[in-house]
Amino acid sequence: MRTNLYFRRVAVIGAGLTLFKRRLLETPQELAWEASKKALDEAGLELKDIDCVVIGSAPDAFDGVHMKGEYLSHGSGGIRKMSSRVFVGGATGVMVPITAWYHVASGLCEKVLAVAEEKMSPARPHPQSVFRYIWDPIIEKPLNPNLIWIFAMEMHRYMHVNKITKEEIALVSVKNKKNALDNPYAQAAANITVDDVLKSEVLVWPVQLLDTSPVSDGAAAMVITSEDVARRYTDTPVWIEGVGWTLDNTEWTGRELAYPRYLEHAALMAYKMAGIERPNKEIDVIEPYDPFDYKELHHIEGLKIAKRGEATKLLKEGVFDKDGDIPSSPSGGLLGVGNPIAAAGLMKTISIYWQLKGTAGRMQVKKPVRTGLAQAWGDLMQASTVIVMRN
Amino acid sequence: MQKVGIVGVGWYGFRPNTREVSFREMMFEASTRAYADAGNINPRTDVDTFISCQEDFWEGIAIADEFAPDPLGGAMRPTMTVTGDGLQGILHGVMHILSGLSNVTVVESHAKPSDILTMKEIIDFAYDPIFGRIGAKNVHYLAGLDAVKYMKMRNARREDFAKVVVKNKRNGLKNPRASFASNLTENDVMNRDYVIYPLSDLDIAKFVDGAVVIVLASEEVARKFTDTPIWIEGIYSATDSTLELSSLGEAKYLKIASEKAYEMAKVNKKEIKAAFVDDTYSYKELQHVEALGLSDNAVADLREGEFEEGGKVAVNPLGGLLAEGRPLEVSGLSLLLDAIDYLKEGKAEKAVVASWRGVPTFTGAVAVVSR
Amino acid sequence: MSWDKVGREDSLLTWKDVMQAEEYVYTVGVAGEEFFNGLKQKKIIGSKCPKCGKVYVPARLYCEDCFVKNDFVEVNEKPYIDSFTVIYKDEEGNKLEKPQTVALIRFGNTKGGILAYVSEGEVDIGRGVEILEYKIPLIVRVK
Amino acid sequence: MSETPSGTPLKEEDLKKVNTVVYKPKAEYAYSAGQAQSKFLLGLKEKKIIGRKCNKCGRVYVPPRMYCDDCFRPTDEWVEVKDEGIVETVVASFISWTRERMEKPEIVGVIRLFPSSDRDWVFPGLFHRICADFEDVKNMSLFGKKVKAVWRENRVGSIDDIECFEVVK
Repeated sequence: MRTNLYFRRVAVIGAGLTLFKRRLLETPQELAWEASKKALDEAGLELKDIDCVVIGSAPDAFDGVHMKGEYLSHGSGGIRKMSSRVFVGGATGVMVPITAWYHVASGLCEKVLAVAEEKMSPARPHPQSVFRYIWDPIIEKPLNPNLIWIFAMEMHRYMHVNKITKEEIALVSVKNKKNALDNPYAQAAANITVDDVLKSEVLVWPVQLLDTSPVSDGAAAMVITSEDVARRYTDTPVWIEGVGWTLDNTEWTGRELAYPRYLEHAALMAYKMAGIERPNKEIDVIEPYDPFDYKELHHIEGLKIAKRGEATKLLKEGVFDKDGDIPSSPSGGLLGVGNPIAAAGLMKTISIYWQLKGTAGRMQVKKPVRTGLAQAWGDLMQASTVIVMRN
Repeated sequence: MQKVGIVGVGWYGFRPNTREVSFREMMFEASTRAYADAGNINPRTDVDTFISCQEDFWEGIAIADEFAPDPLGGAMRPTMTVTGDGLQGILHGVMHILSGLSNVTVVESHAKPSDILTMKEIIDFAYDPIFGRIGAKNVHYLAGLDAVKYMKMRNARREDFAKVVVKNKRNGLKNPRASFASNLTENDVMNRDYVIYPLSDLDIAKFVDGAVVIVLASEEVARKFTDTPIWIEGIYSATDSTLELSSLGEAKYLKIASEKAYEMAKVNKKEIKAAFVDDTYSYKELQHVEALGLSDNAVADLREGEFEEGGKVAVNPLGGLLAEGRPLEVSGLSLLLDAIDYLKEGKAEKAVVASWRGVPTFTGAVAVVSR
Repeated sequence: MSWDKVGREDSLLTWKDVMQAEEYVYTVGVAGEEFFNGLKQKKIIGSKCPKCGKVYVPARLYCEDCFVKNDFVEVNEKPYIDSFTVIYKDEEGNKLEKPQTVALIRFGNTKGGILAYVSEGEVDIGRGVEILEYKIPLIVRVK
Repeated sequence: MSETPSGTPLKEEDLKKVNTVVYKPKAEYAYSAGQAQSKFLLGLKEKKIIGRKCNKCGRVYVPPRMYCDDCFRPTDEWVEVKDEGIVETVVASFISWTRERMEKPEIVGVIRLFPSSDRDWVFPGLFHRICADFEDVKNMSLFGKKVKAVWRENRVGSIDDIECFEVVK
């Protein structure tokens, strides 16, 4: 692995999002186009300037189209170009900009449109039923598992090992849904209290309704280019300086769920590339993956931003608030903005891009920011992708 | 483009049924052989990144990439999945290496169509949900539309397609991976009923189980593994448009991808003496050879035997998919294996490998490989 | 595992199951609304790119080259067969009682086209057709 | 950050007012269990939990595997593990896999099977149902409890041949 000095410099110069909603009229192609068009407009480019397209989308069983990358290519501007889709479960959203990074850094591409889309609403009886098929088909699926079982098992183990209470964990949901009030794309922004969380519908104890992010339709896109293109089109490029991803083995039943070791490996890969030794000191703003409130804390520890079991301590000290030392999920995160799986990870990357560019509007954090991090998570308690950016 | 070396190759299966292994065990078989071929490397320490090529609905598992790392030795390492043909996985692997992210990258793809009980409905599920799923009695109808347009544009006849079938199935007889090789005559093919005009069942490659693992290494590192690496000089992929907006009758995706791949490899098309191109349907071989610019009139060259060994360019001299079967997303790597064997037998200096993702896609990848 | 395999039929199992949601309800999208509402009145609705002038059939929300929003237009260009095929057997090789003729119908010099079943008439590339039923796929008759 | 977010939200009842296409997918499979999982399923039929051991690192895989993903070598021998273990984590589900409410919660969790010890970072674990009531999940008293499998009378060679894991008094 070469350190940062040897890599061609790669920058983000545009980003776009659609609304995140429980149900959208647009087809997946139209959603991909809406987000891609906005990203091109912000970058000041036209489609004919783009030479490669990278697409990210999670299970085909949601949108209801097999080989979904081929179907989405049209809406992502991929026609008559190199266009491919990457897929690492929920971690896909951050894998997309990482893939776009190596498309440019390898020299094969110069101006890449990176698009992530998910439409969960077509599946009946309920999108959650599609998650029955993510398990081992022979050993686990016959138990008719619901997706939330695995999160609840991880959350309960995390609470047990680190002696953390549901009241402390609920603070994350309160923080993120409040941050989302400043986000025009948000689906589940709300002013709630810890009490509201503890009174909400019990889904799979210890997970209750307000501990979770909603099912959503939505798309996100970024324009990622080489250094000389970036300098020609903007005087505030945001550089991709660290990328890292790791998949643990499939045997989630055979390991300590309280600590995401695979995320630690992914983070160290990205930190090594970006030249970061003390993440909790050198990173100004973070967007850790938060499909569930406890997961933000679980990931903050895996990212080495907090010691094991101590994320809640810093949370209660306000370190992760919008005006804290290390603002976490200033966008409102999946809990507040929504969770269209692949697009969710890219939305969080875009949030960091806008923070570093200084154009996050009402979501802009107080402190000056120079280094930001976005992280996504996925598969069977097993995958993490990390991207580090600087302005 | 800076060269990237293929330093290890492993495969398992290429049989209509591989009941004795689960798909994970089949992946482990192929990767064990690839790592031995690369000079007994240990994936846990010697490999930087791992790429798997698979699709959920071929596997019958949602988020099927979960199962990629373990059988490759990629657990707790950077493993990712590209949902595309194995050759697109090689393209991503080349980018990992040229970007400086890795020195050694492993690319894998596997297929178990024998596990799939409703293949027709799953292929139908890939068509546009609003305008493409017309409930046709045979889901390969798009190949029929493409073939008829090709026949008109290049005035090809059914006999020409029969020649391709006979050539490839015969060439496959000497290939250990060719379960469908056979000694047929043109009449045998011409006497078959049409399945979809103008194609008979012999004109369509059957599905086959199989797994292939390829070990890639950067130019400086490649020689540490083997002193006879096969070099990837240029590689690119391209996608046309939707069913009704793509060009029928010609393979524009391969035209675009090959021009870029030749430019990267700085190779003149005339130098290429061996081509391993997708022949999922017999007519596709002719259409693809023209799109690759290896023949201005594929029908005429075919009739004059120019695509046999010793002709202008040997096309699928080891049988292609018609002889080896179509292992879903492994198809591109199956053709790459043939190219590597052919180069290692010293039968050519350079070869072109061209894959297509099959109906209903308009996506293909092209690689220029050399000894 | 390479060295440890059994081949005995009864010690190698398979496990039957499915991977399917019960049903999918797809919305046809913004352009689809215009197209399908037009289809109900036996009209073919396309969309025109304000920048390059290309007309897409069926209507698409955006131009695939210019990537700008299209304007919806009614298409009155003549429908013709761009390509066709005849299905004689299904995937398992069973012969159909009545062969099924599928065609891609394009409209004058517009871009794209619509899949159709040909109910009668001698098909060939370029032949004009008459639309008998306005639905997806179209049902057409060769003129 | 551009101003007017795009996208046309729909409520459930709006679906009746727009054109939709309804499609019934068909995706059926006969998954090949292969060497390891066939052995595991046949074992369950005989009220046995079969694992497989890697002699190099000593790890026991349950369900069994023909390869050790850590050492990257073939695993060596079948090992029958006890149908007893320690509760690693446990939850109570009030919704079915299709999200319908369930009055009586389904209690499921991960059981760390013996031979492993509680200091092992990696261990043979089984995801299964646990026979207990919601109170014991809520007060977390189930964590660390010893449990033993309750086998069904007629077994067919499936993970479902175990009804649940019951707390051993």
